[in-house]
Amino acid sequence: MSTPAPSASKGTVVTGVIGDDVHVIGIRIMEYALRRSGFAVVSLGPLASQKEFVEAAIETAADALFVSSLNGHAELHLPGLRGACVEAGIGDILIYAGGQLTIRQPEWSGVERRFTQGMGLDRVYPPGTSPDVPIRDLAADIAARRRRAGAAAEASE
Amino acid sequence: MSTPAPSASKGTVVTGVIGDDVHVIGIRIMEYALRRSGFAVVSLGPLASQKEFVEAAIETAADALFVSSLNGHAELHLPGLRGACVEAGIGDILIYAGGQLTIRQPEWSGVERRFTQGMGLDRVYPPGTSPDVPIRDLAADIAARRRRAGAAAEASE
Amino acid sequence: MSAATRSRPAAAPPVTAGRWDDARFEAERARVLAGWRTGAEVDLAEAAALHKRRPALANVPRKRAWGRETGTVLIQPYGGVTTLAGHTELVRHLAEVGEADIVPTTVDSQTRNLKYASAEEALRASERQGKELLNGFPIVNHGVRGARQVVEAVEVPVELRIGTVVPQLACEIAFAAGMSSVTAGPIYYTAHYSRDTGFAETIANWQYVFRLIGRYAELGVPIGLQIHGIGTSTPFPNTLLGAAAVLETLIAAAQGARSFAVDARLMGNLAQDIAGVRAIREIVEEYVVRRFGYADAAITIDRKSWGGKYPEDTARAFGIVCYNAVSGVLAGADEFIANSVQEGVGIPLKEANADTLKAIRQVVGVMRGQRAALAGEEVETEVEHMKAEMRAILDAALDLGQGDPALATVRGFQAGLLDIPFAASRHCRGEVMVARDAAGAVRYLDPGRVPVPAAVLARHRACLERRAAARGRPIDYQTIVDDIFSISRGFLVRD
Amino acid sequence: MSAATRSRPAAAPPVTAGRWDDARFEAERARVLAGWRTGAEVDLAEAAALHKRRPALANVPRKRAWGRETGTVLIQPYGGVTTLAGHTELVRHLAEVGEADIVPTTVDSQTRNLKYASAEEALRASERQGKELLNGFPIVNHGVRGARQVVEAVEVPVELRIGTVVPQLACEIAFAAGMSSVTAGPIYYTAHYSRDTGFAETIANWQYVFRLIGRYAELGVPIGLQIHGIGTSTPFPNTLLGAAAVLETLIAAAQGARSFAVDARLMGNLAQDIAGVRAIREIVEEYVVRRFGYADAAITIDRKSWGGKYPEDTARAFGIVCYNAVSGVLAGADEFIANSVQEGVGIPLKEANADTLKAIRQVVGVMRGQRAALAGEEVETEVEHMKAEMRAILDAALDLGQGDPALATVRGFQAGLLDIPFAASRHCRGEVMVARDAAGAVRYLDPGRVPVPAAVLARHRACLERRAAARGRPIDYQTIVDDIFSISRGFLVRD
Ligand code: B12
Ligand code: B12
Repeated sequence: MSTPAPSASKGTVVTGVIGDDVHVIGIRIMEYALRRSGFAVVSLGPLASQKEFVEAAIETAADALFVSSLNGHAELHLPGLRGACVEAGIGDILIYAGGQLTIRQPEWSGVERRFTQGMGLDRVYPPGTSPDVPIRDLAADIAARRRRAGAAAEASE
Repeated sequence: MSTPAPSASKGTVVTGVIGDDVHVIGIRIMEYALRRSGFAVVSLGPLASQKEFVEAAIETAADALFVSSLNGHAELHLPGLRGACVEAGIGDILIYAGGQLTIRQPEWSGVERRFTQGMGLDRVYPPGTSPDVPIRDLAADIAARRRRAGAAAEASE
Repeated sequence: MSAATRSRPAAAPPVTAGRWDDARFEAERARVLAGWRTGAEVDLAEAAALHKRRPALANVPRKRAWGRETGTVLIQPYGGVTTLAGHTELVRHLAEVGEADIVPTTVDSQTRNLKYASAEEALRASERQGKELLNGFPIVNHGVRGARQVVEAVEVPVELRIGTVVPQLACEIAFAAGMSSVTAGPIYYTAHYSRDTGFAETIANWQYVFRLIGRYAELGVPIGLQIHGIGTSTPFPNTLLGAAAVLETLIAAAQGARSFAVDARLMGNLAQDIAGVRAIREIVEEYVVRRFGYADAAITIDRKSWGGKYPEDTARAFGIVCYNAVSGVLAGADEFIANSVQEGVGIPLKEANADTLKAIRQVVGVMRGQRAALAGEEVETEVEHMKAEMRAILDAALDLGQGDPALATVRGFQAGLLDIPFAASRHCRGEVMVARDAAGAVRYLDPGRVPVPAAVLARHRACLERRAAARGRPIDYQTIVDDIFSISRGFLVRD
Repeated sequence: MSAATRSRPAAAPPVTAGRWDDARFEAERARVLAGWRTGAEVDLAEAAALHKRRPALANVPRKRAWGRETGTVLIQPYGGVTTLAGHTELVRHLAEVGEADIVPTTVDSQTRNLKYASAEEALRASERQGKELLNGFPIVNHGVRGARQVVEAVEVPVELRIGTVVPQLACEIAFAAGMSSVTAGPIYYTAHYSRDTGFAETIANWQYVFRLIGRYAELGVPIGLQIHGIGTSTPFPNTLLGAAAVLETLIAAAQGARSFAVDARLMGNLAQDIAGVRAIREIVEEYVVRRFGYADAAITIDRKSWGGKYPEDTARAFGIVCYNAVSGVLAGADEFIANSVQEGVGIPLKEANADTLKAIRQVVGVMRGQRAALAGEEVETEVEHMKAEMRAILDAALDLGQGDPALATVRGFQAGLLDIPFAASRHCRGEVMVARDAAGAVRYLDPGRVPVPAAVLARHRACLERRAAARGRPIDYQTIVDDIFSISRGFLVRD
């Protein structure tokens, strides 16, 4: 596991390929792009369990989980991840998923709904997503949260 | 126009590619196969009109017309051929057609009906027909007609 | 009509490649444009202005020159349907989804045979029934105004595709509408698109078109030609194509045409097909540019896919299409003229046609820069033999024609110096017989009267004997038939 | 358990390629077969009898030998779905419509990770919902009885396809069901199908399978291996694959396996890809047959298509598939392992999978007998350099391993003599960096610790410098990323 960058970073992301999946190329490219954009990356690599994601997130006070899945088994391995985060006390961590989330390619809007509304992920991306798109989204989401947290802090002062 | 073979032949066939069509390769192969099977062939070649078919048939007392069409215009050039034969007094001549009789390839049974029942042809063949099939059919059709003619002649004796 | 004219029937002008004088062209032009009501829509000056308003790369000759300069391989499909709406939609789809570099307008065969009235009937019936009843786009019936809508529907240039011995009016309409190239010319179309018309007559009819192109050139508008030579749709030596292509190019150049995309056809043996592109390029340049001095002629070579029978199975057709693409890139072809993967089925759906272009584009893309990667002795020998053979044919024919390419054509075919199997025309002797050797390369079984050099012929014979020996059966007519069907059945030779 | 055993924990056996003794195999076997209830269905003697009742060419090694003898190029697709009905239907379609020479049974990734209980759940859910929910065929859950129905559904032989570090039970079931080959082996599957498992452990797990194959051999039943070497799914030098393939083959041969179909992967540059097939064949024969003396080893080379990202567009994928076929035939590959034209979409529909085979068959058919047609200096140089490089890697690794291929593997990876980019395993150093040169050939940007001979490396560097100079930008990490996507975008390099 690579060490997280200094906290001067734009945020910390735990990356990995979930479940029984070894497709690691896409997430490696994603990691490279994240680092280049100033994020700290905690890389779990392939075959990562929900437990590993949650533990790494706690340990590094991560802002987000980047969960990759290509082999068609995302629907076997993603359900329960939000719940595990909630149980571990990091229920509001950002969870993004990408790769090829289904067997074959059914209509994307249905897939998206299943993974966001259905499983409580924040954002999911279709195959062929270029790294800049999720990175832009992440920066925005983190900024929004920090603003909200700041506002909440101010309000409570 | 090649000269018809001696009457010892199994029958005489007028061949040609009808209308505005120049696809001559298929009918050349057909002609070669007909000759090898003992038929006399009267070859009109490409761009042959209905009139040429009828005149050649009369001139050579042909048993059959082999009309080829590939370029998709068979439905423009075949209607009326049976009528022209009837008018010329050779109304019972066998008329076969082959090649690619339609634009694209709609369901064959419908095409077949349109050309046989609809236009009065005796037999039509789908693309990719090997020469032996129509040659077998032709031998049988001619034999049947000769038997019928023989029976008619006997009956009238 | 004066008694004098009546008594001396206008003698056919002598066969010569000489440039038409203006009087002849204008007289002929009046007759041509009167051939159908839409002829009246043609206005040369206005048309030239239109061409000039279009972007530079919406012109075929400029697009081809650009491709050659930048090393970009161009891709052009076939395609034409009856109605204006259908055809416009088709070219737009081919350009936008298929990313075609040049879009086609293939003309139906009623139009090719001047049957404008029946084409009109079929066109109206198509519009009524919402069906495409003709096998191409009846451009004369659609007229300049209709054809312009096609041209304006796309950003890429449009090439008219018309196999005919009477091309005049269709070309007038096409060029006036902004189309900037046409498939040609007199030799190919006499051999394969007519039965009785003689070479001399077709040459004159096409000279009209070439002179019209000359006129456009004088007005600053380049119009291109795709030169077919005498390709045929059964296995045949590309040398025959190349020799005839030189003659067609010379005949066209004499009237003022300058942009030539010359065919080289896939026969299936990779080494031979690579050699074919190279040898044809070198011979056309040798004769047209150097021997006949057309220093400003722009010459590109396009790789036509297999032109004979295709499998009905689309997946297998993808195999042929992509194999062709590989061979074309390795040979350094400048352009692909792409039969669709539905070639064996019928007039292709636009989707299948665009898919074909995408597959070719993928191959061309992956192979970019790999042109020179492979060669070898076999290719070199083949190139040398092909060039020697084309020179022998051309020199003999030009000799007979006293150096005039038009006369050389007419006399060359009469004498059988130029010949091809399975032609539609009775003016081709059809004495040449061709079969594949054991590796599928095309060889003379019988050269007829074609003056194939002894060394070349000896090699061809030896190759065929090896095939005969290997399978223990002589090469006969049945072999020729088998070789016609072989590609559509999934192989080149299977003994 | 005795106190003695408890106090001295069973030391991991030393890493060696030495043949397992029967005791070790039997002890291990009891454990393996107890892994899931269907293990009880396995009966070696009965299975051997079953194999012998099948027609000769329904056996993979015999089919491969037949292909090589008759010069018939074999074609095998990928494919596996969850349910028995679905998978049986799939292999039947691939055999009958696609005319596959060998049909696959690709196993799902739950099974590959020994998650039989979850596989069972997904299998039952699939049956209930009439959907295929797993990414392959859960062969252990279907058991010998189920898998036999697959084998008996077709006349052609079946190969088990399973990327895993724990192959034992799946192979037991497959072979007992009549399947006669499996994809292997320890190096590829450690690098790409696991994260933590070490090479030593995977070697032991696969030695079990190789010994099982040895057992079948002793009973007169040949079972084949498809050897992956260390191919990877991004651009990489096939030399790394070849060196690792030699080690995998030697490790397998030591346990009694004798039929090896070794991969060579398409990277995209035709000359280099042709050289790759030739060089790998020569090196495998050199080491396995001559240096290590397995004179009765049967070695064929299969051309795997591009293994990285594919376009989603099926038409473009046809371009890749057919281009691969051309390169394989030119290189003299014995077999194609064919990614479908829906590779970029998802688990392929059986129709698209069969269409892929038809396109390849068409190319192979048309190219039959043309193998030797093209070569050239570029290919020859590449072959020589590749062989020199593989020898350097192998000799250094075998040196470290004291001549034992298993030990050479473990120590070779530790030392980075063997390495690969983008592996899943943390036991690969991943120091090697690779980019394409201007013609798309794969070159070392950084060889890491791989002992690439100086002359080879110098040529690689020069090639990359030419690309950098041509585009006026250095080759960097972004280039590596671009080169991973390039084929799926329609080209090899576009600077
Ligand atoms: C390479 C590959 C492999 C390699 C993987 C090597 C490795 N170590 O990574 C190997 C050979 C090992 C492999 C194995 C298998 N594979 Co595979 N493989 C592929 C292949 C060809 C390319 C994947 C790839 O590398 N893409 C390139 C990268 C750069 O793109 P990417 O992963 O999409 O990532 C980008 C974006 O998606 C995004 N992204 C990715 N993850 C995330 C996560 C987040 C949070 C975000 C925001 C973005 C993001 O960013 C990346 C950069 O732009 C695909 C087919 C295809 N797509 O062409 C099949 C494919 C993914 N494999 C598949 C399967 C089924 C398997 C196997 C089960 C075997 C089999 N049945 O064929 C095994 C599974 C083994 C296992 N235990 O998982 C299927 C999946 C089926 C489905 N989903 O419908 C595919 C689609 C092939 C197919 N058509 O059947 N495979
Ligand atoms: C070669 C060819 C040409 C050559 C013809 C050369 C020549 N002189 O013969 C050329 C290049 C000149 C040509 C031109 C055109 N063609 Co064309 N051509 C073909 C092609 C590729 C092969 C035809 C062929 O030679 N087949 C081989 C022979 C041996 O097979 P066959 O003809 O089917 O004959 C066998 C049987 O059918 C049977 N048979 C044939 N006739 C008869 C008759 C009888 C009575 C019987 C019993 C049996 C029988 O016996 C033969 C031996 O087994 C086909 C596509 C394909 N099928 O692959 C297109 C095709 C026929 N052409 C077509 C078209 C449209 C044209 C053009 C209009 C141009 C255009 N738009 O592309 C022009 C038409 C010109 C004109 N005036 O007719 C279309 C027809 C569309 C349709 N029907 O839907 C096709 C299908 C291509 C396509 N997919 O668009 N063409």
